[in-house]
Amino acid sequence: MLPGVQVGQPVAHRLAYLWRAPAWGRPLLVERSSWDRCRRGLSIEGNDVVEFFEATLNWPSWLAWTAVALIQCFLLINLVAGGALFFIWLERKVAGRIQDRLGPTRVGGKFGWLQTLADGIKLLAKEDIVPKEADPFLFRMAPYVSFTASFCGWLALPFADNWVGQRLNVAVFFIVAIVGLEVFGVILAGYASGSKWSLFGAMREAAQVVSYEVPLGLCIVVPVMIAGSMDLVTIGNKQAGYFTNWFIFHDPAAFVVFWVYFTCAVASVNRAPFDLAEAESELVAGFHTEYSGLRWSFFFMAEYGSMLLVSALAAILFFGGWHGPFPIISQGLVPALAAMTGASVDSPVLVYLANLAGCANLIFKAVIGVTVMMWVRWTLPRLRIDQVLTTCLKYCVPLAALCFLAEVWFQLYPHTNPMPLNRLQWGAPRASIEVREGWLPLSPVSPDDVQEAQLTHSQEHRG
Amino acid sequence: MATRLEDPRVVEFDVRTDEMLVNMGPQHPSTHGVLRLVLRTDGEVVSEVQPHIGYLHRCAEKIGENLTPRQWIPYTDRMDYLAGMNMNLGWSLTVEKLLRYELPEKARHLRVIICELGRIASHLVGMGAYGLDLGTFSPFLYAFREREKILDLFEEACGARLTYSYICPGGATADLPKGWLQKCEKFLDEFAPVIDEYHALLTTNAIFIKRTAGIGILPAEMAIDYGCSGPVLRGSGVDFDLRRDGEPRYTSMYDGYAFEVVVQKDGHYPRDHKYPPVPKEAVLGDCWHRFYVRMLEVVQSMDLVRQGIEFYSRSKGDWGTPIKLNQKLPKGEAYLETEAPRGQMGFYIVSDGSSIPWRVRARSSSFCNLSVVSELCRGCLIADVPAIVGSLDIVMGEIDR
Amino acid sequence: MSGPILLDRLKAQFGDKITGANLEAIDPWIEVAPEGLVEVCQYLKTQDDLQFNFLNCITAVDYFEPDPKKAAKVEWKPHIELVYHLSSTVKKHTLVLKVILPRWKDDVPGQLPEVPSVTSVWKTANWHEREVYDLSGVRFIGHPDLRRILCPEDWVGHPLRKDYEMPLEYHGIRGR
Amino acid sequence: MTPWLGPITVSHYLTVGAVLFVAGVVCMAVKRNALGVLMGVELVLNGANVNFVAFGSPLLRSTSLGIDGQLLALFVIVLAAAEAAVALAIALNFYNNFATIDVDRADELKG
Amino acid sequence: MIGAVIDWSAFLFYLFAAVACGFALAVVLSNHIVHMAFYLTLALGATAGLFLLTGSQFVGAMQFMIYVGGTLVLLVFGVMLTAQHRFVSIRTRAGEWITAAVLGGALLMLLGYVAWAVPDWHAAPPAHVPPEQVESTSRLGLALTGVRMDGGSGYALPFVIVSVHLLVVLIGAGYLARARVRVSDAAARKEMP
Repeated sequence: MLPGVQVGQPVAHRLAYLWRAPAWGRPLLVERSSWDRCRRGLSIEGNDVVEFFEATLNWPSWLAWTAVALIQCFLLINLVAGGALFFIWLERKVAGRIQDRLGPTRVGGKFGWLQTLADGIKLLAKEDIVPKEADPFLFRMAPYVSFTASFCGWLALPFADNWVGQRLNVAVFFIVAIVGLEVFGVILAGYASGSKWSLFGAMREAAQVVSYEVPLGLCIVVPVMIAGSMDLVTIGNKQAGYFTNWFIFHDPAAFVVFWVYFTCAVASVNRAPFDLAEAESELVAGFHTEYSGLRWSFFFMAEYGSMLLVSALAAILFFGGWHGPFPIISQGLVPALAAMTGASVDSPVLVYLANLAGCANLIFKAVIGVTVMMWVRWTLPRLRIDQVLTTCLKYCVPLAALCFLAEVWFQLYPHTNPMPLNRLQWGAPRASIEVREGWLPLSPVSPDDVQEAQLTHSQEHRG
Repeated sequence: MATRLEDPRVVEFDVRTDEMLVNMGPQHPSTHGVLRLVLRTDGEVVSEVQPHIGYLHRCAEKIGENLTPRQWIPYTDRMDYLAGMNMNLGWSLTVEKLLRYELPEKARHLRVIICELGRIASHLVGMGAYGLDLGTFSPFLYAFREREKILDLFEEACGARLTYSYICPGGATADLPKGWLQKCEKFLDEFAPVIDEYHALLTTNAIFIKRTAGIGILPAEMAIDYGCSGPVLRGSGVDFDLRRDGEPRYTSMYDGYAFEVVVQKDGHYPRDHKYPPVPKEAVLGDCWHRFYVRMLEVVQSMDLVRQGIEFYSRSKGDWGTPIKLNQKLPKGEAYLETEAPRGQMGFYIVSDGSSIPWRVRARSSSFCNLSVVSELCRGCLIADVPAIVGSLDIVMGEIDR
Repeated sequence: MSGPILLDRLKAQFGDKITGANLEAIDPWIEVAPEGLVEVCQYLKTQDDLQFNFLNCITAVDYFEPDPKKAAKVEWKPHIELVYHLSSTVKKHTLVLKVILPRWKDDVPGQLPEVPSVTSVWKTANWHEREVYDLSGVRFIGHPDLRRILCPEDWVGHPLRKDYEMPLEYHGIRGR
Repeated sequence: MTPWLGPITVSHYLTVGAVLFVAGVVCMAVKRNALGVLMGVELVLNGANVNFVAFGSPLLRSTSLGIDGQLLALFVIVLAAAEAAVALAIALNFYNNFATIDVDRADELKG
Repeated sequence: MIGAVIDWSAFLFYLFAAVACGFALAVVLSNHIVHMAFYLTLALGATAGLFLLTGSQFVGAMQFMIYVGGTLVLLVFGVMLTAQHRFVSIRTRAGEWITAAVLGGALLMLLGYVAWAVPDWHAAPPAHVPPEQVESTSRLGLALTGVRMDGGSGYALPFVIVSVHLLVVLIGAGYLARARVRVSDAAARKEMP
């Protein structure tokens, strides 16, 4: 008997449960007050790796937690740094192809795989210059502030069902807030450089990012409303099944708001056509005019890290996250493999495999998002600062607000939703009515329905 | 804010921030060489722009007083180094005017072909670099891809890719090689569809229009008053092109050629029906119109090259004989302006009867076109400065000489 | 408007301020006295049938032979000629004006000769006059901003003068 | 029980809050730069917020304020943002009129 | 003993507390206004960390977003708009320092005493807390709209008041720092204060 499935539940639901993988992590059985508080302060779920260290290796609890934290940090920082390496190479390749040339071809073989690494070594060898007019302390701190902010967002981003550095129940909000912090490093850099061009860059960045946070916040509310949760793991899991379940196809408001989100995300990570802070034809190099070597590359790592972060966030909020377009590509692997091998659907190996596939899905979607950003960058001219702000205040904000209101409408009157694909809920179990956290049933329903819904709800909560 | 910015009297806005003097250049990614613009800014609003030139001054005129006219030709190459052929032509015609030399028919058509190709090549750089000024890189490389093909043709004709010294007083240094005309026609056939790409990437691009339409408006009277010429003048709606309105010695070069001056008349460009429509936001004399005139002139030049190829292959005789290196010059003086890609390029030669001129003078179009920049940039935003300077399409080699 | 008629008309209008002409030259020219320059230019620009609204170029030609042997053979006295090339974008005709100036004001070497500025007539004269001032050493009276334009502000001498010698040193850089 | 070795309690948070509060008050008192004073105000508000949140946390005390603590903290944050906007506008206006941001020189009562 | 057991919960608290208090002091002691803003950012960021530790995740994220991301950027913006070199550091007189230190020390002692005065406030925390109680975001949202699950009163009225207040502030701030156009006429320039 599968956990969480009761006798007497409709067969369809029991079958449908197969589509959803059991969570990799399950609540800890042993209560240890201090750990528990710490954990519950920051996270909801327990951690199987900790359990493994504690139970199998007999490590003390604090050591297990420390080891897990270090492993997670190691993985994430490698993802960001390695991502920057890859994306800089990709950017040069994409730019090259768009511009009818080859891009890097020599270092590391035919495709110039190692070009970025070679550049990185060159940057390391460069002289570290602090201008005479600069404020040395802030000048040195600024790149790290930027990079830290960009990196911190990754802590709350899930890569697959429950594969997350720190599961927060306000993860979406947290990530958007953290992405906004990157601007602080840029402003400090611009101010501390003691160069007029840098100051211009910093001023523009401040004005731009502060204003683009408004529509960005409005945009993420729409998928949050559809999912009824700010927890990214829950949001991702609500889109299980076929691609028709993705939130971008949920209703017209969500479809429109994705484009607004994408525009605002491009603006808030400072990519062309909104890269005014470093507009090379106007401000020399904007806020990083005076930077060289490793410090400069930290800004770049932050930029590419943020690009990947907002793309991954878009993938989770609108494109099903770790769920492939067909269930077989991600979570559907579990029952498929189980049927083939005869293993239990609960087998950790299968779940692990499915999560690995989900992780690949998510990263693939995020890379597509980043590639589109590159495509945009190498195609469009740059906007002027007043036009950037006009775009934000005159188009993005009203559009996002309108979508927000439309989404409220579709939540209240779901039958008016003109995108019927989504109502079929192919390949994913859904109760006929969901009781959401904090949402009250809005239409009279039979007590049976409510009970069933609560059942599904409690299952979701357990994993 | 935008409507107020257009008021020329407005120089600053509160919050009171102190004015800042910023050097744009001489080393700056958008100044087209070593131009230094001193901006007086209040926040993002530029209240005054003061161009400082001379960083590339090489005393070309003084050198001209010590060399014979043929020896000075390489120095003309280095004036507008993006259109060396047209510079050669201007100087050659001036010397021929002083010598009262009559050119053979074939040389005339050869010069038309070469100079119009030079105009295309130059406008391609102007277009690509303008995209670069506005923050888009790809059109630049698309433009250079085509420009390289023209340079290949030039290389085949004269052996050089940038500083040609091909056209010289008396004709050209050599005839066009065998098979060159076919290659040239092939290039034109390949090039024609590419222009649509440029229109898609720039001319009709919404952001491009936002950045250029209504920016840096140069009224016709001001353009004439400041001696602006070429696409800058025609972009302001002044119907003036030396190929049609110049001296007979120059216009006779184009005898028999059919072309229309690219200028907006009654709200229409000559080729309006075939090319992207003028956007609503565009005002005659703004950056967009200057850019558009250049784009249409590329097409016009392609037509002229095609006609030139036909005339050239029909005409008999030789391509002219270059004058002797130390040809004695008659006493007197001659001034001639030609329509170079960037405007009216004038050369003035004074001779005292020896083979070395007494005085040589080059009147460059970019020099006058740049002088208007402080008028255009008053009250604009910092981001508009590269847009305006780029739309004037200056070459510092020509300004500083 | 052909040369002789225009010349007669200018002579009738300005009298002795039109000091000479050569209508047989390749580019026929009319010589104007410095004091009458601005009036004549204003007249040429504003008359409906003339409309010389386009100042192409201002050139200074230094007539001076530094080599004494050759200097004995020349038929002119040392002087500076300012050449104004005008044209009209409306009437599509051209005109050359000349102004003859002494090489030095009051024949004191170092005192630049003076001529009224035509900036009030054509704005483009601004930069052209600055260039002439910079390279040939002619002072334009009434110019709003007469500074060097191509040479550095602290440069000594006017390079297009025939007796100009490159300085031996400029800020530690060897000149010749 | 020494405060260092025992579990973290509300009192620990209150101590942090007290330090922030006092730092803010001192900052308001000694800084002559208007923006410095503003920063002091932010610190004071944060000290208060730490207290609200600590009292409201169910992890620290079983008889906690509950979500009221967090709600009050939210209101404080939002109002602090509003206050910062107004104060900044005043500071800019002040700077416009006096070309300085030294509050000690704002003792004359004129616009 | 640290070698034997690191209590991460306590360790994180002490870390964030030290950062918050340390940089708060740095704000007070620094004379450089931009450095002050930078220190303040770190102090407030660490405070957000403290909020997360108490389980108030929404407030923590809010602190990041509004305080650190919004208010402080605004503040630095203001600093850059107004601070020329001569205004960057305005020194405080020594007498002021002494008075402030004495009064501040007294206040700190008083508050410290109060913090530890009530035994219930430093009694051992509950060993087991059901997760529903920690997870409070949806309850916060409902409370702001006036619905309370636990029987307390809702916050609809304060919420509306704050919203209106924010609107008024927005307009007011915009009015105070509005763009006044100055014209290049010399006469108009003279009339300006």
